[in-house]
Amino acid sequence: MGDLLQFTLTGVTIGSIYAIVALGFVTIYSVTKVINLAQGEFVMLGGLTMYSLTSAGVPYLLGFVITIIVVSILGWIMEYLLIRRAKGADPISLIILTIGTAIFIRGIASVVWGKDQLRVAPFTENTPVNIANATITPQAIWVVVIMLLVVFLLYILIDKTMVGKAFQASSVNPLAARLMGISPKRMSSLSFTLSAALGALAGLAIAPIMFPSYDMGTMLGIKGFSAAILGGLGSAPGAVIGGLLIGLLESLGAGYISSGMKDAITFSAILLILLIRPSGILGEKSVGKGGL
Amino acid sequence: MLQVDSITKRFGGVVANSEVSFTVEEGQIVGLIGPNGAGKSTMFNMISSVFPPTTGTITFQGTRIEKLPAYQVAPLGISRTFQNLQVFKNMTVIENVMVGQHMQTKTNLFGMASLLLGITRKERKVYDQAMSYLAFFGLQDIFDQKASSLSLGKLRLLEFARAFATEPKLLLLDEIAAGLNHKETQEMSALINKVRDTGVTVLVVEHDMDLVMSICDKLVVLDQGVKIAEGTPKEIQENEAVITAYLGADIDEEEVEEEAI
Amino acid sequence: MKLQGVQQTKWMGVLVFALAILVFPFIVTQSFYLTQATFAGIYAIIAIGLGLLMGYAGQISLGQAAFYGIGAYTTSVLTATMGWSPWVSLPIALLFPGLLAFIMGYTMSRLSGYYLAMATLALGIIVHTLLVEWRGVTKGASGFFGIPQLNLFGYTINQGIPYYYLVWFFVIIVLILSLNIVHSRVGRALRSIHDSEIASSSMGVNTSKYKMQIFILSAMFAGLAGWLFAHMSYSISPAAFTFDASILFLAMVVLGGSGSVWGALIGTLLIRMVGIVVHMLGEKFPFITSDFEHVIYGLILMLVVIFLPRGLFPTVADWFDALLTKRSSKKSMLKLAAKR
Amino acid sequence: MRKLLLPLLLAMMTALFLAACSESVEKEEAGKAGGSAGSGEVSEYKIGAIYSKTGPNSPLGEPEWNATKLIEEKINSEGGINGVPLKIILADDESSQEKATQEANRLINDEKVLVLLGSSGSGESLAIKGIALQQQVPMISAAASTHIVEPVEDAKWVFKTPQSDRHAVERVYMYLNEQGISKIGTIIDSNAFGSSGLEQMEALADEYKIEIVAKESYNTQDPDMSAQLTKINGAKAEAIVVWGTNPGPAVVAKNTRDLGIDLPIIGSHGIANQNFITLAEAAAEGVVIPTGKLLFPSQISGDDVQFDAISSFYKAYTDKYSSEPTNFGSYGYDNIMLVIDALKNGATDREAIREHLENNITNWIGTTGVFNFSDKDHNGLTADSLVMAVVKDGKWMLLEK
Amino acid sequence: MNGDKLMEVIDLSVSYGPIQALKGVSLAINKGEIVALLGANGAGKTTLLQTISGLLKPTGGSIIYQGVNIAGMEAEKVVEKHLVHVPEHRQVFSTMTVLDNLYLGAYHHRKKSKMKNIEKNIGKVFDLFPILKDRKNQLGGTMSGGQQQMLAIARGVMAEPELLLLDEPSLGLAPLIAKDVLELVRNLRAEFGTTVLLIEQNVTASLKVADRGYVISHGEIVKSGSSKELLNDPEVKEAYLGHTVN
Repeated sequence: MGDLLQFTLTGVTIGSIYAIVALGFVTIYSVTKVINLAQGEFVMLGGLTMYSLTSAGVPYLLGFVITIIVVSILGWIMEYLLIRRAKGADPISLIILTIGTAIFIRGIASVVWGKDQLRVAPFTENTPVNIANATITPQAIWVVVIMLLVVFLLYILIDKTMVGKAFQASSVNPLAARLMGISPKRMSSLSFTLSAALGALAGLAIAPIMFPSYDMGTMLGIKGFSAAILGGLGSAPGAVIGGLLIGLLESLGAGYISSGMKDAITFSAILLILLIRPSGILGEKSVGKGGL
Repeated sequence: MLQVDSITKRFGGVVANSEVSFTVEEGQIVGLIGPNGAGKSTMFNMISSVFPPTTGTITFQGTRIEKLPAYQVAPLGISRTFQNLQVFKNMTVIENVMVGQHMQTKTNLFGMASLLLGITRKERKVYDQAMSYLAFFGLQDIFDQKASSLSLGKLRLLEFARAFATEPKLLLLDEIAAGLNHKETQEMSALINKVRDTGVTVLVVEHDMDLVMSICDKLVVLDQGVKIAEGTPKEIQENEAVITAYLGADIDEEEVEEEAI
Repeated sequence: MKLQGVQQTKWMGVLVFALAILVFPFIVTQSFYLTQATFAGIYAIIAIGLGLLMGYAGQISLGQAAFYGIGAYTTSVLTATMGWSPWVSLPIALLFPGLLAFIMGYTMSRLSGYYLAMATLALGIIVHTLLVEWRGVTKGASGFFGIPQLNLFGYTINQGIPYYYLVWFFVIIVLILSLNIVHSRVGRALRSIHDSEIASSSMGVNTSKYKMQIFILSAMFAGLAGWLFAHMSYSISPAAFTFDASILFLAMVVLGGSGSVWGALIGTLLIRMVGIVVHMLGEKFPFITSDFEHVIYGLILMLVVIFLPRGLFPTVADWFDALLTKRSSKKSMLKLAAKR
Repeated sequence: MRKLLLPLLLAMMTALFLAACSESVEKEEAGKAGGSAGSGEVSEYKIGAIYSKTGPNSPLGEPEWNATKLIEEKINSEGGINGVPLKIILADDESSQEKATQEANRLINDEKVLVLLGSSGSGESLAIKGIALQQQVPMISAAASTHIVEPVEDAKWVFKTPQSDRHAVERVYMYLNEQGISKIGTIIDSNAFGSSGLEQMEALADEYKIEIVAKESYNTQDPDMSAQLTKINGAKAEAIVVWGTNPGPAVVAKNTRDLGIDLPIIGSHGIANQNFITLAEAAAEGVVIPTGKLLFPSQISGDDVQFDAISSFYKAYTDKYSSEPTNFGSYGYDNIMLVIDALKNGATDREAIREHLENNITNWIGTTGVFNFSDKDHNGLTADSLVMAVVKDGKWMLLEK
Repeated sequence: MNGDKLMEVIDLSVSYGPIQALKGVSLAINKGEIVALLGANGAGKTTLLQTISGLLKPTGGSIIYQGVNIAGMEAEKVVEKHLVHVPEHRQVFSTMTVLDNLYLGAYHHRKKSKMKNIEKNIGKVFDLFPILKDRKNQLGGTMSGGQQQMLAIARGVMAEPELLLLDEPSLGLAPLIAKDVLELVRNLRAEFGTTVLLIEQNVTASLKVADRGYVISHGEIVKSGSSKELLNDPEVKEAYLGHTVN
């Protein structure tokens, strides 16, 4: 029983990381219909930028803020220099474009930060907490808290502010959105910036848990993408469910079946779910043309 | 030949077609007309199996076709053109027509792969046949041009030729004259008649009333998803409901209570 | 027989290419470049298959390395563990990837777009995990070793010139097969799917059947490449069949142009050359490490998608066409007139 | 029209290739002039070394690369071997089997080297092994896997200097026996290093009366291993053996302590470096590993037979480079020193060098250990060449018996 | 015809690829007028509206609105000038609520006017379309065609238009509601002084509402005049129903 709780806690922690990354995918996808496979690279940049700042003696909180700003700007640049110029390309090309960007960013990062894993201090004192025979570290709690916070803030932003409505609008019906004075281009920029900020936040949260290095983005990108797909592209609650599900599948799979096979188990489960629900758990059902 | 029986189609909360029925007899040219938003294209897409109706049946020569995928409807002898031009633009004119002849030969992928000697006699036959189709539509001079380089008029002809190359029994023409000038439209009318004379039944959706009125044997008029009239062109032009649909009645005088949608 | 206005295999091109392949070892005698060229050939086989899949069936595969790996491991196990002749294991090394593709394609037929990409990605990861974990058969992550070499009429096909010719012999076969497919009735149908799926299905083209067939074929090509790779190497390991490898195959196709068989081939060669150039620069300037290779791959992918969305080969081909048409338009007009 | 285009493109590509090659052609000419592969008058001894200077194995390859360069310079500044200068061609395989294959072919066929050294990783070494056997070139690997030299009938031309993972496992098991621990839980990196460690742990378990009660693994980039560790703890293991290179073992150490599991943690020689301690911080304290002695030259006693070799190499290395040589530096050092031994003794062609290595290397003192090659053993080491180390106050310390 | 010119379209041409949809169209709208644009399907009416609102780029000609040439200006900029286009086929945000749709209508002056002003406008809109108030939390796409049309117009009104381009507002509406919609157009002018350019299928009804009309055919203006003149013109009928069959 204690084991089950431990596996669950671990699964939720890992799942929360995937969920934040997946929310980054969703933020961009729901506005621009682009899948940004460089999302994991934003996470990596978040962790490594924080490392540089803290080792340069920048106060923790300030470093936190600067990291998010720096990575957000990179996200904006990516949209402005690349995505905007490839608008209208088919999905295959867009996937390849973002993969290219990811490889490029990773290459640059390996030159800038080297290839060693680096250590970033946890947010707070990191003495583990004991809950009924299972333990969880404060940093892991932070990860879950940040995930919930991100979900909450995204909810507020999307559902309660004009910008959020504009996000949705330009995704649902770009033509009508333009007639309302919403510039899809600016929304696209904004979504990349926001999503990069989310990535940076994820990077900050997990840097103290897993030692960040230039190549951490690939794995996180793949898992985040999987979570977003599993949840149903474009659905934020879906991304969270997908992320947590993958985290739990991994940790329960490792715990009860085989740790070596955990990826195979997880991805087989994803395939199975897609077989039953070809557009993910909360995938968007096509609403039709909304009239003729 | 074609029997459309109480077809209804909904998209989300919107009803595009409601309980529409009509028939097309062999050898006729039938026109499907109606003001904008009447549900003509939706009906057309259902007949050519782009999507299935919500309820109702479509029968073609005794076969129920409303639930078949498009590639299975084509072999039964139904072919169509597209309003928004779906030519294969990266292919040449003759290649477009040769795709139209797809059903007339049978070789699978692996069989084709193993033909190390290149073109077979079959391919030559298809090619010659395609050439004759092009000649029929007056496109023989531009057979080797890329479709993307053609003018609108030629593109419409090409779509027509491609659909004709499937050797259909029923040909569906979706706004085949849209965007054409007067002279081109007249030529198109002549072509449609010529095609009918080869024994092909034709169903047209058309905005150009001159064209419709001059070639059709029978017209079916839709308005707001409902069939409001059916008859010869002359009958239709004099039909009050049709005039109202197109020009609008004076609603101050005519209190209509029905909730249309 | 020449059918004007119809895309046909340019046998002259294939011939010239085959000749170039034939003489290459006589011009470039260093073993290093020969090995590079041999690997290029193996990858070209995968890239051509992937190019068919992307350019003609309009599908993306983020897990092509899985089929490559299955091909390589199938033959390794059959020959090294079970003692079969490599020539007998060849059909099995093609069959297994094809079968997996069939199952995959069949069960996943409801998926499309990004969801399909996800499925292929998952397949790649699952297969890679199995190669690592199924230690009883695959010998695990440290790799399978002791794979026998190929023998032909009593001669061992060693790495170097013999294996180079063997690999490129298969490349030429794959090339001809692919060109035949592309320039046949089926190829036309596939090209038409790419332009307008709705129109081609209304011409009676069974689009999903053809997509499935191409998927299977591309998996079999990858299996062939795996077979060639395994019998060239003494050992293989799962490290060669990762997500990164799948991405590299994608890069080759995108660079060359996915809508053209030649494009995939040329893309492969270009990507290999980038590697060589970086390597050479690295010898002169020590600060240029293999990391730059990745930076450049990334850069190429970005630039190609933005500036040459159709890939290098079709774009360049069109430039040449335009150039030649301009120059020879008068000539050909005269010719046409003469014909009539 | 395209008919014309194709040959044109091809011609362009061929030209490019030719341009690319011209440089190496010159090199090859020079190599031929040296004629090092033949007998008779020689102007230099050409040795090829393939190490993974970049890529995931770079922590291994970099010190090996540096050590090799160091020795080349030293020998040549001393006037070469019997008056003949040594020329070592270093190649980087970027931790990829494919690159290793290409480089091996280049070094053997284009550069006509006498001996092939490397590579750093087991996978790369196995890939090269095939070529060395085909081309009959002696090869000395710097990688761990026992499969590189076993079975020895299939490894006629292949030797290796690092302790095999078998030795490392034996050493760990010896330590466990000393400590009275018999039930272990293993957690390995699912890469080649980890799985080959597990293979040996399984193979040797009976001999040392060790019971493996849980076998877990992780992927190098996994963020958390709590699930696996919980399982090991639940299986009543008395110690955790983690087989991997950074960062996995650091995460394992941290997770173990965070979970409140106070089982002893035994690592592999893969984390015999300071970075492990930097990453794992406090959780690293008390972690025990088997290692070569080069990890802490200052702690080796003066009467150790290897003392001179280790301390002189350590000094030369740290003088020239600002980093530690680590155990991997010692493999690089021993590899090239073995070749030099052969050359000094008049074995100057491929066959003779192989013969010399197999028959004349007895009680040969290297930095890794004392080697005894024979036609039955192409590794020539015993588990005794390894010592146990423990993390104490943020430093690796020799664990006294 | 004696008010200030609010907008003047001069010699406007537009092409879609090989199709020339507008061939030098010129027309003018005075402040406070309601102008109907008549013509058969495919004549170029919608194209004209889309070009004015910036959705399409003209290949030639100019659009002078309040003294400024807005031809080729981005649609999202045009709406900031209070030139609002309610497009054909409703184009409501189908997966968003009615209320959100309305808020988005006011998007372009989210900063200038306080939310209070927007709330006030929403109140007014609800007065005009009571059904929207009842369904304010329903998703746009789940409503009937007629309700969606009302939502689309209401959303346009939220943008506080000075010139409103209405593309077939009564399309798919029951006649009674269609009548309401057209009456609403008059109310808008009465209340806000909104100028309206209207495309309407129902020729008779729209000419009753409009002051003037233009007839467009094959991308060219073929006739213009006061509503009364056009109502009795046989050519108008012919433009819709084709030449009389003999």
